Amino acid sequence: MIEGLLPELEVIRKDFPILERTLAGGYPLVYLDSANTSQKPQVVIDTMVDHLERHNANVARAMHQLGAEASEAFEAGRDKVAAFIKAPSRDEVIFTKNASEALNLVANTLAWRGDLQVGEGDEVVITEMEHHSNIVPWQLLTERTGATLRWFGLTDDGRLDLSNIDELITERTKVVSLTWVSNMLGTINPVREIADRAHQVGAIVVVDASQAAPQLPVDVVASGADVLVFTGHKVVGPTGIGVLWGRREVLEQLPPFLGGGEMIETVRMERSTYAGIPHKFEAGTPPIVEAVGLGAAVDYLDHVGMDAIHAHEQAITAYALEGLQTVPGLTVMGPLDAASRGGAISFEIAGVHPHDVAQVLDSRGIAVRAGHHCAKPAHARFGVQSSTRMSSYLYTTPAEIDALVEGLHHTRSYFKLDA
Amino acid sequence: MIEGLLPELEVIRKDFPILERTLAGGYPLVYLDSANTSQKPQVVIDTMVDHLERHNANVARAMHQLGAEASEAFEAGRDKVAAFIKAPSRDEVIFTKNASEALNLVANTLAWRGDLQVGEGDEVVITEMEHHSNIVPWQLLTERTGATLRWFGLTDDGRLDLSNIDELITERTKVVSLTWVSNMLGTINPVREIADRAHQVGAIVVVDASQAAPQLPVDVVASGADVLVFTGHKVVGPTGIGVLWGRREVLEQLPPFLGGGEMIETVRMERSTYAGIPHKFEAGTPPIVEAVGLGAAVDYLDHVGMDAIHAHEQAITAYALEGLQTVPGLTVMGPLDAASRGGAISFEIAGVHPHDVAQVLDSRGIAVRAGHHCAKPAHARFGVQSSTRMSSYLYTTPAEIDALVEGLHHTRSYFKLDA
Amino acid sequence: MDLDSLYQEIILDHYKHPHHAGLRDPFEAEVHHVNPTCGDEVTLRVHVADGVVEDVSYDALGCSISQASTSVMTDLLIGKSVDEAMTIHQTFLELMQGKGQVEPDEDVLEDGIAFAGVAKFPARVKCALLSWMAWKDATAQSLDKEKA
Amino acid sequence: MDLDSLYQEIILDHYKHPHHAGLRDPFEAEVHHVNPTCGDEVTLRVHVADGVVEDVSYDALGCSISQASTSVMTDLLIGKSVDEAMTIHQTFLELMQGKGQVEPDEDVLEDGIAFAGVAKFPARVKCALLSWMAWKDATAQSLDKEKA
Ligand SMILES: Cc1ncc(COP(=O)(O)O)c(C=O)c1O
Ligand SMILES: Cc1ncc(COP(=O)(O)O)c(C=O)c1O
Repeated sequence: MIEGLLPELEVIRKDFPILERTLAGGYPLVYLDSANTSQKPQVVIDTMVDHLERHNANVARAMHQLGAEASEAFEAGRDKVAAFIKAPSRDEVIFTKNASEALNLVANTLAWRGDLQVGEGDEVVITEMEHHSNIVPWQLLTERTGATLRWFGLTDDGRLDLSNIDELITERTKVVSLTWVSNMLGTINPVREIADRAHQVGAIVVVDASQAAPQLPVDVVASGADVLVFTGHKVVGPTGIGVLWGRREVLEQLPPFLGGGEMIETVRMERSTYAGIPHKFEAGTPPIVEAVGLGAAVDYLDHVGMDAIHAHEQAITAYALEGLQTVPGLTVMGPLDAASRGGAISFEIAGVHPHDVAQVLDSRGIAVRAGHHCAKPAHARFGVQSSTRMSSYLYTTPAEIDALVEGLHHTRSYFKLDA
Repeated sequence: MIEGLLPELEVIRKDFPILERTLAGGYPLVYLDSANTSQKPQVVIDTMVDHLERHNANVARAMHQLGAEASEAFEAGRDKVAAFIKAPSRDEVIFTKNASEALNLVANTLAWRGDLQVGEGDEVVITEMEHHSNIVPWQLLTERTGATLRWFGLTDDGRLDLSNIDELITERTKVVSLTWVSNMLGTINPVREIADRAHQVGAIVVVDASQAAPQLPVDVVASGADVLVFTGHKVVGPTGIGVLWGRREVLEQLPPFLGGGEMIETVRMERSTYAGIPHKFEAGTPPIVEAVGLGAAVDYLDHVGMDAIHAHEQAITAYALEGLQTVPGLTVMGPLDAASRGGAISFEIAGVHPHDVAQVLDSRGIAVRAGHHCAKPAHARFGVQSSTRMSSYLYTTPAEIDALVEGLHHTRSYFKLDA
Repeated sequence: MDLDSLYQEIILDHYKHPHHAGLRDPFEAEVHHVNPTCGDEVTLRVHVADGVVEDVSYDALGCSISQASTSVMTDLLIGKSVDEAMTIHQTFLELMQGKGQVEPDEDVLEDGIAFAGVAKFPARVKCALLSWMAWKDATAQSLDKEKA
Repeated sequence: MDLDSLYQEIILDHYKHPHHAGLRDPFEAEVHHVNPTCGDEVTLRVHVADGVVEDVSYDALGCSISQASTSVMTDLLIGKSVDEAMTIHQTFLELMQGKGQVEPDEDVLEDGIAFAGVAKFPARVKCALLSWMAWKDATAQSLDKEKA
């Protein structure tokens, strides 16, 4: 018996209808692609269905009974998310369409007139292990404003290289944006330590918690972030919704992003004034049924317990790291001790391209991801163009890891690597 | 028997589970707020559930069987939408989070370096009957770039005042953006005529089809638009998804909007290059289950037939305009002949505030909207601050209109207007 | 939906015949508040002297609930000390946010108790609070000014 | 999932021992294509003279399917007239986009018929087409240059 596993794993698996699927050749689904998107428990699906079948209406603006029910359900989603990340105020929780929009919201609005405007001579600091969604928005911002983009490099074992932090984070730094947990290397970064350093120079700190929120208990204040984002579909919620949490002060200093709908206070043809947060950043009809589903999702995770989920992920990750070591020619990228990493493990197998690895695994019902995982620079750093990634979640069993490892041995023999 | 009604209206109503709802006091739901958001047929809900329970995975990037199924279902949504609006190419169909984001995408990117960049001395022309979502983005663009915002006024009967078109649309005009059907006045605008004029001066034409797409057969090319947007939740689809169609040439000229995820061709820390359309404008995980639901929604509408739906709307609207005239002190805003308008009817009742009208109607299960309907300038034009709006759709029956009219008579007596 | 619990006679009376309507001099602060959802607006002035609410004058556009609430508020606050007025404000706020579970105190709220029913209609609570929020804002501004 | 229909021996042979690999002079056009989804890349040069594909040279990074496809392509195209090569290109494209329903023509495609199975794996079609698309692009550029 592996320590740390969720005690009622079989009960939890029953909550996820897709895990009953069988695939081509009669293989049961072994879903090891949760860092890409998570599966959805029945309660999330049912809550969304009930909303659509019984309570559907537009929110905020509708004064009728359905409108009141829909608004209440939607805003309850906000309350649940606020509780999930321990936000000091529910108004600091803004719904976007995904994590990428949330990051772009910040980067895009920093280009415009306002207290936090970024311009020539200013610097933005990111890291070499970011997801493209935390690189490209800052490239666009710095290219468009004449500011400079800088970044932390990586050590050989896949951690942030903080040795030159004092050269990187200086009086010129206006923003430091980094991922909490890497979606490729699995590395858990010392977010608080970096945030403290950034605050000393007056920079704002943006934390990409897309991979952290599914796996770790999140406390936005304790994290040191000024802005923290994550995405609904990776926390057993639906697509079409992301979360941007920001300190009130910072959100109030940012100019509006998208204009229209309910983000206004008053509109005249000549000029408009804007609503307070969160509405200021929620132009147009929000993701209503998605917020309802996301509320059910974080409730579900809270019910299982984020500490327990974290322990489960670590136990599975440790078990997987062990199993992967039995495969000849396999190299894991990123830290090798499970305690300092999240549940995504990217690896290479000498002599087989990642696509071919994924293809052979898929023929046995095992779903992993192959490619650059939207982290090309991190791959380039390790001199590879792509990798195979397995990623677990609260429904992952040791038996599934066994199937993966066996599948990898089979892959090697399929491609006659020992011949 | 009223001519033009959908022949199988009772069958259609059975497709919408929420129409079985009873509300406080045992009243059956009379949903006359479809211009705000439409109700969802069972087939849309079931298609989404099936996707979540059996085919959920991330798209594009996933090479496993679930990933292939999810990608196919998602891209089939794009094909269906392309067919629904007769887009010359599926690649010209971009999924956004709602119509508001689609409008902002265009307005926001026009601020940046590119062939279509808007700057000082340039003019953007809108109209006084726009939804806030087609006003505020252009205010932000013109304020931020030093360009000038101009607009068409309205005639007393709620149509565009085209008398000064030659003064408004000039060589300085870079963009003309207007609604096809007004969400407040119901007016159907001569989009093609205005587009032709705009094209003579080399301006691009943006058409807000948020109220048109649910009600009229849309042919993007015939409309004269360079860009046309609408929103999923008003065409019996889910929230969390909107559509931006653009002519390939125009879309290729616009710089990227949101950066990250799959919108890239290649990413290096120093610089990135971008994917072609549609992906260039779809940063991050797209609204997957929403696209699947939207595909089912437009299929449903196509199956009923947009011509038939349009005829139904016109029949119901004519019937409603007639009924409303029996209410003393009631004034309809906008055109009075059903043939030249959509299915949203805003009105005032002398002596009762719109909120109070809506409240009394709600106590009888009748859901209408009261307020400015995100069209403050149009209200200001008619010297009112708010109005009551009824809006019908393919499931609306003449009996529901009767209930509304009776409810309005009751409202007047409740507030003792004849005393 | 008990409509009559929302539209009490007192509310309809104040709506038809609002008290203290119009904008008057002197005043130390003027604010303009809107309910972004529905567009209801109020322009409101306060005249505070020696810690007493000497006058509250207004120009308001809105529904019966928001109009009546403004009228009742002026009845309640004019002539009171700022401290007393703030207490009344707080009591009214609690009534409105009580989801219909709070028993209104007639000694403090007088005609304001008629709004107890409004608290059961979440969409209308904003209407009832519009001018109260404006008054608080204006009063805070006038006190700031005094200090400066 | 019939893996063997995807990974034909011919494909694995070309993967392990690619033909015509490396970048060579002379060339009229060089292009760089990537598959944004997975990051597979190819840099490809064409040398066209008197309407004949004299050389196709390349530097490619990618999976077995994309590597083998590049190798097979060079075998098929080098030495053909540009017109013939375009016809072969079109035939291969139709095979790949045929969802496994198209019967491959061995006379035209030679080793390329081994890719018939790839057409049944939608996610891999892009891999097989990467260098073919690059070749078409490069050839179009070289012809444009010639005209200019
Ligand atoms: C004419 C018009 N334009 C734009 C919109 C905005 O749509 P959404 O709120 O879905 O962004 C609406 C609906 O609210 C509308 O009626
Ligand atoms: C670390 C990280 N950041 C950002 C994202 C982007 O999330 P989304 O695609 O939902 O916008 C992802 C997931 O794809 C991620 O893993």
